[in-house]
Amino acid sequence: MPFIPHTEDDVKTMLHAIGVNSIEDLFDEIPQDLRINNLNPIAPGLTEMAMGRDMKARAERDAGLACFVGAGAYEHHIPAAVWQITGRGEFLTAYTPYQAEASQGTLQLLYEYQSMMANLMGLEVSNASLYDGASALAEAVLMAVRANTHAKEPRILIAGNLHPHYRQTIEALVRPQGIILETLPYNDTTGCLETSRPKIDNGDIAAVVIAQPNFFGGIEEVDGITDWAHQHLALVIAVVNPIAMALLKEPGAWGERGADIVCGEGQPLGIPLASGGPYFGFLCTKMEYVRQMPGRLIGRTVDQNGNPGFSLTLQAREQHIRRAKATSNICTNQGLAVTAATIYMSLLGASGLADVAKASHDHSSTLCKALTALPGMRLRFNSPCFHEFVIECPCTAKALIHTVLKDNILAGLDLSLMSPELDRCLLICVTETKTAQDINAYVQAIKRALQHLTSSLTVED
Amino acid sequence: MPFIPHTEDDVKTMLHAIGVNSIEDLFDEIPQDLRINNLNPIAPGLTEMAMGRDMKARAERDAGLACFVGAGAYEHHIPAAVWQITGRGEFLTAYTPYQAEASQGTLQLLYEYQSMMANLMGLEVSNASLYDGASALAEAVLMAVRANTHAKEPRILIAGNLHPHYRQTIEALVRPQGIILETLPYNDTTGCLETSRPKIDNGDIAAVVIAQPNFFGGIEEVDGITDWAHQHLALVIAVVNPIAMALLKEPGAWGERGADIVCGEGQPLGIPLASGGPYFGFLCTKMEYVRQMPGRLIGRTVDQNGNPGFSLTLQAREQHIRRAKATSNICTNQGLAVTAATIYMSLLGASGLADVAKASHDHSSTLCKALTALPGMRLRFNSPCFHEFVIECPCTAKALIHTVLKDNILAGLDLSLMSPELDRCLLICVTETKTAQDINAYVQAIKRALQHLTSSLTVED
Amino acid sequence: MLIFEISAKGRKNHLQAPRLAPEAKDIPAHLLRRTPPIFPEVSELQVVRHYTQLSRKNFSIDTQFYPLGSCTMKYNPRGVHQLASLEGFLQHHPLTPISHSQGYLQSAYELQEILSHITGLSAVSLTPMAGAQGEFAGVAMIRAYHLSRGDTARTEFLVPDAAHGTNPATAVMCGFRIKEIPTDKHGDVDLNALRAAVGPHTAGIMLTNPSTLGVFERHISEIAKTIHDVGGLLYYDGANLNAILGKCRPGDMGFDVMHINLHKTFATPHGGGGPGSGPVAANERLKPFLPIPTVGYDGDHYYWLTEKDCPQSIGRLSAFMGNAGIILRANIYARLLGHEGLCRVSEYATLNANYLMARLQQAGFTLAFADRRASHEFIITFKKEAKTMGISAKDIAKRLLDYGVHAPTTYFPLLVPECFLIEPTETESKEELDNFINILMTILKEAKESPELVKQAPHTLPVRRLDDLKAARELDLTWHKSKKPEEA
Amino acid sequence: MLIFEISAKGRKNHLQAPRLAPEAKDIPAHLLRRTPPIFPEVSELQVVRHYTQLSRKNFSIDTQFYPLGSCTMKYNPRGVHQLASLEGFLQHHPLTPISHSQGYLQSAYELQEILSHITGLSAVSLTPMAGAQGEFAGVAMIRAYHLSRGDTARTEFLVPDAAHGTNPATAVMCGFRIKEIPTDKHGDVDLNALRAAVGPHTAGIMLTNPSTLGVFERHISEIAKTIHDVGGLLYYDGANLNAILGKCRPGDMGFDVMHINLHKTFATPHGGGGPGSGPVAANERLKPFLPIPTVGYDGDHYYWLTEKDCPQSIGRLSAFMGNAGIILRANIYARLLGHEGLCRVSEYATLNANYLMARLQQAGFTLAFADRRASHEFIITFKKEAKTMGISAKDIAKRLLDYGVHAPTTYFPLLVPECFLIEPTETESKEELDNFINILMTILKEAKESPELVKQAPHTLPVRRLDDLKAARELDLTWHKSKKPEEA
Ligand SMILES: Cc1ncc(COP(=O)(O)O)c(C=O)c1O
Ligand SMILES: Cc1ncc(COP(=O)(O)O)c(C=O)c1O
Repeated sequence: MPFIPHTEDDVKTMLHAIGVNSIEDLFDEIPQDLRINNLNPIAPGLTEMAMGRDMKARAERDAGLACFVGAGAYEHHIPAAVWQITGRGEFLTAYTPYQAEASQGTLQLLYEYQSMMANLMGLEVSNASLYDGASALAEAVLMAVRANTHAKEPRILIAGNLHPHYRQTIEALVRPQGIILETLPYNDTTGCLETSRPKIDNGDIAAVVIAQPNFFGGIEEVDGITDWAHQHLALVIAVVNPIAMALLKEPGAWGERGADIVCGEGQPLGIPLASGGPYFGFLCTKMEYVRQMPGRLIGRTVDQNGNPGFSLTLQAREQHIRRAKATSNICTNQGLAVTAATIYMSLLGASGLADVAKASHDHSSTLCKALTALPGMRLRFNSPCFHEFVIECPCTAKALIHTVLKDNILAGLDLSLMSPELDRCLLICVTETKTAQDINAYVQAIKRALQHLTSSLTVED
Repeated sequence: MPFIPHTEDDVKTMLHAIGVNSIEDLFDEIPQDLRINNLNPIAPGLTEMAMGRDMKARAERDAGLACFVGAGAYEHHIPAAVWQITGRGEFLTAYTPYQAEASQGTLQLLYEYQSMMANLMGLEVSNASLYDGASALAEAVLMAVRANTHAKEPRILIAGNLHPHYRQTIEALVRPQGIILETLPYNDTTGCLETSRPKIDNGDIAAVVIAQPNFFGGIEEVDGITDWAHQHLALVIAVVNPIAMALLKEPGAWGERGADIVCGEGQPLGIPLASGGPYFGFLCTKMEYVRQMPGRLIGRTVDQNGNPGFSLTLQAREQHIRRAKATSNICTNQGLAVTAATIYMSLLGASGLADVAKASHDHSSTLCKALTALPGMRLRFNSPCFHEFVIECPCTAKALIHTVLKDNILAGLDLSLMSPELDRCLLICVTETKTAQDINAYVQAIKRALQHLTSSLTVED
Repeated sequence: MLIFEISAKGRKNHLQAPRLAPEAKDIPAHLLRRTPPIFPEVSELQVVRHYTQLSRKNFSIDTQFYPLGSCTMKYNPRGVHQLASLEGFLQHHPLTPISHSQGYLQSAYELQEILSHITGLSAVSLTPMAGAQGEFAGVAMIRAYHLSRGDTARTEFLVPDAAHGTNPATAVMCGFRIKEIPTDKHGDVDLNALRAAVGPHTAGIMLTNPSTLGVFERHISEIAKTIHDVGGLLYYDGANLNAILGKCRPGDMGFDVMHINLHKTFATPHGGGGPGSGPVAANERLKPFLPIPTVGYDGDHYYWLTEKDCPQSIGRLSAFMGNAGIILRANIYARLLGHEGLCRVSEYATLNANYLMARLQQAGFTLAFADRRASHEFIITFKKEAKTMGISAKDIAKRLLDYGVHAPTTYFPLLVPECFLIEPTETESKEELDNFINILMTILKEAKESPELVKQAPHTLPVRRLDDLKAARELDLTWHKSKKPEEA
Repeated sequence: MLIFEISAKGRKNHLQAPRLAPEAKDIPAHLLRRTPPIFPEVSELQVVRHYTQLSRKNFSIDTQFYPLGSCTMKYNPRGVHQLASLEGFLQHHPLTPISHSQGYLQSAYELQEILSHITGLSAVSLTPMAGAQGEFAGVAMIRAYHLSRGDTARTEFLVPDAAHGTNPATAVMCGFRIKEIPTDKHGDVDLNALRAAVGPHTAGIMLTNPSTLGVFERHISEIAKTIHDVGGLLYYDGANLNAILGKCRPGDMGFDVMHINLHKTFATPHGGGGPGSGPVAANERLKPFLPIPTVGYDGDHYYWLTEKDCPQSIGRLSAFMGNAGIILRANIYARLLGHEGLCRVSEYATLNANYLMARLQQAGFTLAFADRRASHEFIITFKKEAKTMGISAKDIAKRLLDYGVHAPTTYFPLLVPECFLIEPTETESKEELDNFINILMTILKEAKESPELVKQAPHTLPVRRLDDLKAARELDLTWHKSKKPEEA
C-alpha cells in the first residue's frame, strides 16, 4: 500500500490489541447517516513512473519562455548550493521548532536570517517570515494600527503606485477590522508619489505605506515622505525589494528617523518563480514595536549549562498562547523559503548582492535605451528606475505581448492590469540573468512585432 | 576567488608564518627550466549562471529521444528517493571508508549491499563494487585464473554471444598477463550457445564465461553448460543482468554446483543511463574463493565495547597493503553508484524487482509481436528472450534507425557493431518505462519508415 | 558558531555574483545606500558546511518518529518533491499568459476538484497560504455573506474551548467577538452551553471534527442544526481531515465552509515551519465569496477566475495565487494515491492511533478520554505523574528527545492538564509504534527510579534545556558585530 | 540496526514497481528463479529514514575538514553536481547516434583539450574509470609501444619505494616485474640506485611528482634522461597534479604518459569510494596506443574515434566510455575556474600546506622532511611520540575524529614510520587550518597528561575502535536471516 507500511499480520495483531474486528469498527462513532464508503469520483492512483511522465509533460508545456516580467516576482540566478542544502530532509521535513532542543538547526538558521534581514533593511528586528509580500504588508498595516498610539482613527495612506495585487490583498485582509484605506496619489509624469502632499493633522493618519521601488520600477524620494509622515505622527511602512536594498538607501536610513516597519517579498533572495509560490514575506521593525510584531521570533539564550542556544521567543504575541488577543492568526509560515534565502544571502554576501542589483539595473537600462530608440516606443515615466520600467507602445501592450510570445519571449506585463488607461503600457523587468544576446533577441522580436502590428490592422488594436 | 576562501590578510599572515614573501616563492624547488607561468590556452572562467545556460543548452541538445536501445545499459524507472538520499553530502563527499569509526554510514550500507547482491545472485559473497560490468568481467577472468588450481594453462572460453564491448574489454585488460581467450560459438538459429560443445580435457580450460541473457537478449540453457564446465574442472563465470535475476534462475543455482563467479553491470539497479557512466560492476563468488576476489570487502565486527560495527576487511588482497601481489590494482571504485543501487533494491524489494523484470519482459514481447507482424520484419533468433530481442529488417538497421530518429525514436542498436553480416539486424530493448502508447508510436514510426525505405531506393541500402 | 563568526573581510564567492556590475550612475546619490549591510563573508564550502551541520541539529520525519498531535507529520514522498521541482514549473512566472500556463493550471484545477469530492463541498479556492489564512478566508466569507444580506447584527463567533489558537485569533481578525463554548466530559461540545450561547448575534461557529481532543464530535448534526436555526454558519477547521478521508465529509455534516491543510493531510513537507497551504472549500451558499483567483475550465482550456468573474469575492489574499508549489505537490500526492489510497490514509492513521492508545492504556498511562475511540490522534495526561512524582509532561517530552523520538504535542489542547496529544499518522510502522511504547515505559520507570534524569533531560542533544525566560527578558534577536564570539 | 532487521514479510512500495506485471509464460520453467532473493521488505519512509540516518554516521567534506593526504579532499562545487545532473544528460543512452550526442561529445572533447594543455601532453583518452585504471592504460600503452617496435626484452618496471600501492599492482597487471627504487634522505629518488637499476630490460618507470612524500622531485630531468637513455619510458602518476597546475607540466618534465584523477584535481565528489575518473594523456610517441573511444572534432561535429580509427590502441577499458558523468563534472569545474582559477588551485593548495607545515613545526611536531618545501601536502611523524609515550599515529588519528576532524592519511607512504600525510587543499580557510593546529596541540597535551584518552579514542563516534582482526578472522560479509537481531 503506497506509503503505508502495514502488513496483513500487523493489522491483525493491532486490531486484536485494540479489541475490534476490523478497521471499519474504528469509525463506529461517526453517525451512520454521515458515513460515505469511498471516494470513487477521484481517479485511481498512478505509479511514480506514470506520474513522472505526466508531470514532465505538464512542466514542459509551461516552459521555454524568456521571461521579462517582474511585477513582484523576479528571476535571479539561484546558486545550486541553495536548494541542495535547503532540500536536506532535516530542513525539509521538520515541523515548526516547538521543541527547541531538537530544532537548533532551524532555530539558529532563523536567528541568522533575522540578523541579515534586519541589517539589510537597516532596522533592529526581523521576524522569521510571513506568507508573502502582499500579506506581510497587510500584517504591517494591522501592526501599525496597534503600534501607533497617537492615531485617532485606524486610517492608512497607501501609495497609489503600489502593486495593485498588494492593494487588493490589504483590502481583503484588513477591512474586516474597520481600517480605513486611502490613496496617496502618484504623479503621472514621474510615476512617483506627488511631491505636493495632502494636508493632514497630527493623528489623522496611523501610517503611510511607501513602495521602493514602486510598481513601475521607479525610485521614490523616500526621505521627504518619511519625514512628512513622522511630522504628522504617522508611522512609515516601507514595502521594498530586498535585492534593491543592496543598492538603494535602506529604510532604516530614510529621512530623519527611518521607516518604522519594513516589509516585502523575499522571493528575489534565492526563491524560484514557481508560478507564484511558495515565496515568503519579511517584516522588520524598530525594537520599540517588537511586541506588536506578527509572526515568529527567534531569540538567542543559554541552556542550563550556560551554553548558547536558540528558541522561539515572545510567544505571548502569538495565537497558540494568546489566542483571541494575538498579534496575528499566523501559525505555519514560510520556513523553508527563509532557509533558502538565508543560504542565498550567505553565499552572495553584501557585495554579491550589490553586484546582482547593479547588474540587473545595468541590463534593464540597456534594454530601456534600445527600446526607446524604436519608433513609437517611449518611456512612460521619467523617474530613475530599478531593474523595471514602463514603456508606452504604439499598440496595446496585450497585442505586443501576444505577438512576441511566438518567439518564446514573455515581453512584460500588460499594465491594463493596473488601470484601463495604461493599456498601451508594458512593465518590463530585466535582471542579471539576461545576457546581451537575450536583450538583443528581445529588441529584434519587438521590432518585428511592431512592424507587423502597426502596418496591419490587428484585431486587438 | 572561486572556491578559495583566502582573504588578502590571510595570505599575508600565512606567508609571514612560513617565512616567504610570495606564494610564488613556495614553488622555488621546481627547476626554472620546467616552470610555466600560466594556462592561457584555456578559456577564462565562467560564472555559475553562465555555465548553467551553456550546460542546459547542451543537455537539451542530447535529450528528447524515446530510447529503445539496451545493449548493456538499460532505462528503468528510478524512484526519486534513490538519488535524493544518495546525493546527501555525507554520502557524496566522503572518501573511501579508511577511518571506519568515521564512516559507519557508508560501511553499513556497503555491507547491506553485499548481502542483497550476494543473495540476488545466489552466492555467498559480493565485493563492494568494481568499475563497470565489462571491467568486472575482466577481473573475474583474472580471478578465475588465480582460483582454478586445476588449470594447466590460463585459457578461458568466452561465449560468442557476449556483448562485443565486454569481449574487447577483456582482451585489453587480461592479455598483458598472457591469458588465452577463446570463443564458445553460438548457434545462428537460436542465438544461444551451441548445444554441442567443444571436446576438451580436464584442466584445459580455467573458466567458461556465459552471459545470461546473452547479447541478443536470449536466455541460455545455463544448467547444461555449467555442469559441462565443472565436469572439465573449469570454473564458471556468469555475466548477468541483475534485474533479470529477479525472474531467471540465479547463477548460484545453475547446474549441480552453481556458477563460481558472477559479475555484471549494476546500472539497471537505479543508475541513470548518463551517457554510459558512472555505473558499477558487481562481482560475487563462493566463500572458498573470497581471498582471490578483487576489490573492497566490508565485514561486520565489533568495537571495543562489543557493539557491532563495520570495517574494510581482507585488505591484504588489496594494492594499498599487498602492492605488487594484490588481487587487482583497483583502488577508487564506484561507491556512490552502489549507494544508489542499495537504496533502489531496498525500495523495490524482491517482489518489486520481479515486477520490473516481468513488466519489461511483457512490454518487449508486445513490441516484438507487433514488429514481426510487419511485412519483411522477422525475429532473427528463436530462443526465449528477456526484455531485448533481435529483428531482421528488409533494409539495413542503420537506415531504419536514422529514419525513425526524425520521430524522436531511438529504434535500437545496429548489430553491424557485432559483426558486418548482422547489418540488417536491430537489437531492441523495451523495459517497464515504455507505455502501450510508446510501443504503438514506435510501431507506427517503423511502419512509415519501412514504406519509405523499401519503396524508394535509399542511399544506404 | 554563527555564520557571522566565520566571516572574514573581503571573502567572496565570485562565481555566484554576476561578472559585470557597473555602478548605477543614473540614480541620484542621496537615494543610494551608503554602508553595506553586515552579511557574512564566507566561502561556498563554509556555507555548505555550516548549513549542512546546522541541519543535522534538527529532528525531522526523515530521521525520527515525530508523533506531533494535530500536525500530521507523515512521510513526505520524495517523488512528489522531485516532480514539483521540475525546471519547467520552477521557472514559470506567475503572470505568464494562460496559453503558457496550462500545465500548472490543470494541476490546480484538478486539485480543486479532488478537494471538492473529499470535503463534500461544491467549490474550492486554493489561494490561502496556510491553515490560518484558510480560516481567515472562510470566516471572512461568512462575514461577507451576512453583510451581503444586510444582516449586520451578527457580531459573535462561537469557538469551543478545545479549539486551536488560530480559530479565535482568526475570528478576531475578521472583526468578530468570541464566545467560548465548553467541552463536556466525553470530549464533545457541551450542547446545552451551545444552545445557551447562540442567538441573533451569532455569525457562526468554528469547529474541528474530529476535535483537537482526538475524538469525533458525535452531535455534529445537532450542532449544525442549532447554528443554522439561528441563522449562523459553520466553519470547519480541516486540520484533522486526515482522520476522515473517505469516511465522512464536512459538507455532509452541515459545514458551510472549511480549509484543508495540504501540509498535513496531503503530505507536503513542513519545512521547519512552512510553507503550507490552506485551500478553502465552500458550499453553494458561500461559493460566490471565495477568495480569488481560482481556476476554471471550459473543457478545452484552463483559465483564471478573478475579481471580474467573482464580484462578491472577499478578494485577494496574496500577490499571486498562494503557495503554488505546495498546490502542485498536493495534486501529485493525491493522484499518486488515487481514491483507494486516499481512503486508506484515514483507515491506517486511525488504526495506528487506536493501537497506540490501547497499548499505552494497558501499560498504565492515563487516557484523557478512555471511553472514546481515538480518531487519528488521542490524548494522554501526566496529571497523576505530575502530582505523585513531580514529573511534568514537558519533562517526559524532553526525555523522549534523548531516545531519538520527537515529543508529541504538549500542553495542547489547554483543557487537559499535563497532556500529550499523540498523532502517529498512517506512514509509521507497527515496529516504530512499539518502539515508542517501550521508550515511554522506560521513561516512566526512570521517572520513578531516577527522576532527575527525566527532569534534567535532554542530555544527548546539541543543547541542554533552554532558558526561555531569559530569551524573552533579555531579547537577543539579531547578531551584532560587537558581541563576542564566545557568546555564540 | 540493519535494513533487513526492519523488514516485515509482505511489505511493498507499490508505487515504485510497475502495475502490470504478468507472469513470463514463454520462458521455460527450468530457466526461472524458484525462490526470490532475500531483500528487505520495507516502506519508502523506512528506506529514507534508514539511509538518511546512516549517512549521518559519515564524515565528509560537506561536514568536516578532511585533510586526507594524497586524496585531495577539496570542496565539490554544488553547481557542478547540479548541471551534470540535468535530465538531458542523465537520460542519454551511451549508444545514441552522434547526431543526438553533440552536447556530451563537445564536453568530453573540451576536457581532452584542457587536460592536454595542463599536462603538456598531446592527446588524451578519458575512458579510464579511476586513477588505477589510468595507470593500467598508461603502462599497457608503454608495453604496446615496446612490442610494436619488436622490443620484447623490456620486462621490468621501476617503481620508487614511496609509490602508491596501485603503481606496483598496475605494473604487475600489465605483465611486468617490479624493481623498487629507494628514496634518499631528502625525499628524492636515489639517483645512484636508479642508475644501477636501469638497463635493457627497463620498460619504464612510474613516478609521482610531487611525490607521495609531499616534495617536488628536483632531479626529474635527470631521471627522465636516465630512463630514456636506456630506451625506457616514463609514466606519471597524476594523483598529485593539484600541486602544480599552471606551474609546471609532466610533459615538460619528460613524462611520456600519465593519468589525471578527476576526482582529486578536478573536484568531483569521492562518493564514499568512487566513482572517480582517470583520463590518460600521452605524448606523440604514445598517442597511437591510447585506449578507445576518444572524441574527435572536425570543426563542425564531434564524433567518436574507435578501433577503426586507432588500430594501435590498447583497446577498450569499459563497456562504453568510462565514467561519463564524472567527465562532465570535470569539464564544468575546469570551465568555471578558467585558466586563472586553475592556476590559483596549486597556489593556494601549496600555501595552505606550507602554512600548516610551518605552524606545526613551530608547535613541536616532527616533520619528515624539514629541509624541504611542502608541495600541496607534507608529512609529520609521531615516531618520537610512539617511543616516548606509546602513542601511535593511529591513536592520534582516532582522537582527531573525536574533535570532528577527519584524520590525515596514516601509515602511508610506508617508509616514514608513524606518519601523517596531511593535505589541506586550497578550499579550506585559514580558520579551519588554525583550528586543526589547535586540536593537534590539544591532543599532544592529552597524550602526555591522560594517554588513555588518546589510546582509547574515539569516544564520541557511533562506534568505538573496531576489531579489525575479528573482522578478518571471523568473516561476516553478508547478513543471514538466522543471525539474531541483537548481533547487529
Ligand atoms: C487544529 C488546527 N487548526 C489550525 C491550524 C493552523 O494551520 P496552519 O499552521 O497551517 O496555519 C493547526 C496547525 O497546527 C491546527 O492543528
Ligand atoms: C598517489 C596515488 N596514486 C594512485 C592513486 C589511485 O587512484 P584511484 O584511487 O583513482 O584509482 C591514488 C589514490 O588514492 C594515489 O593517491
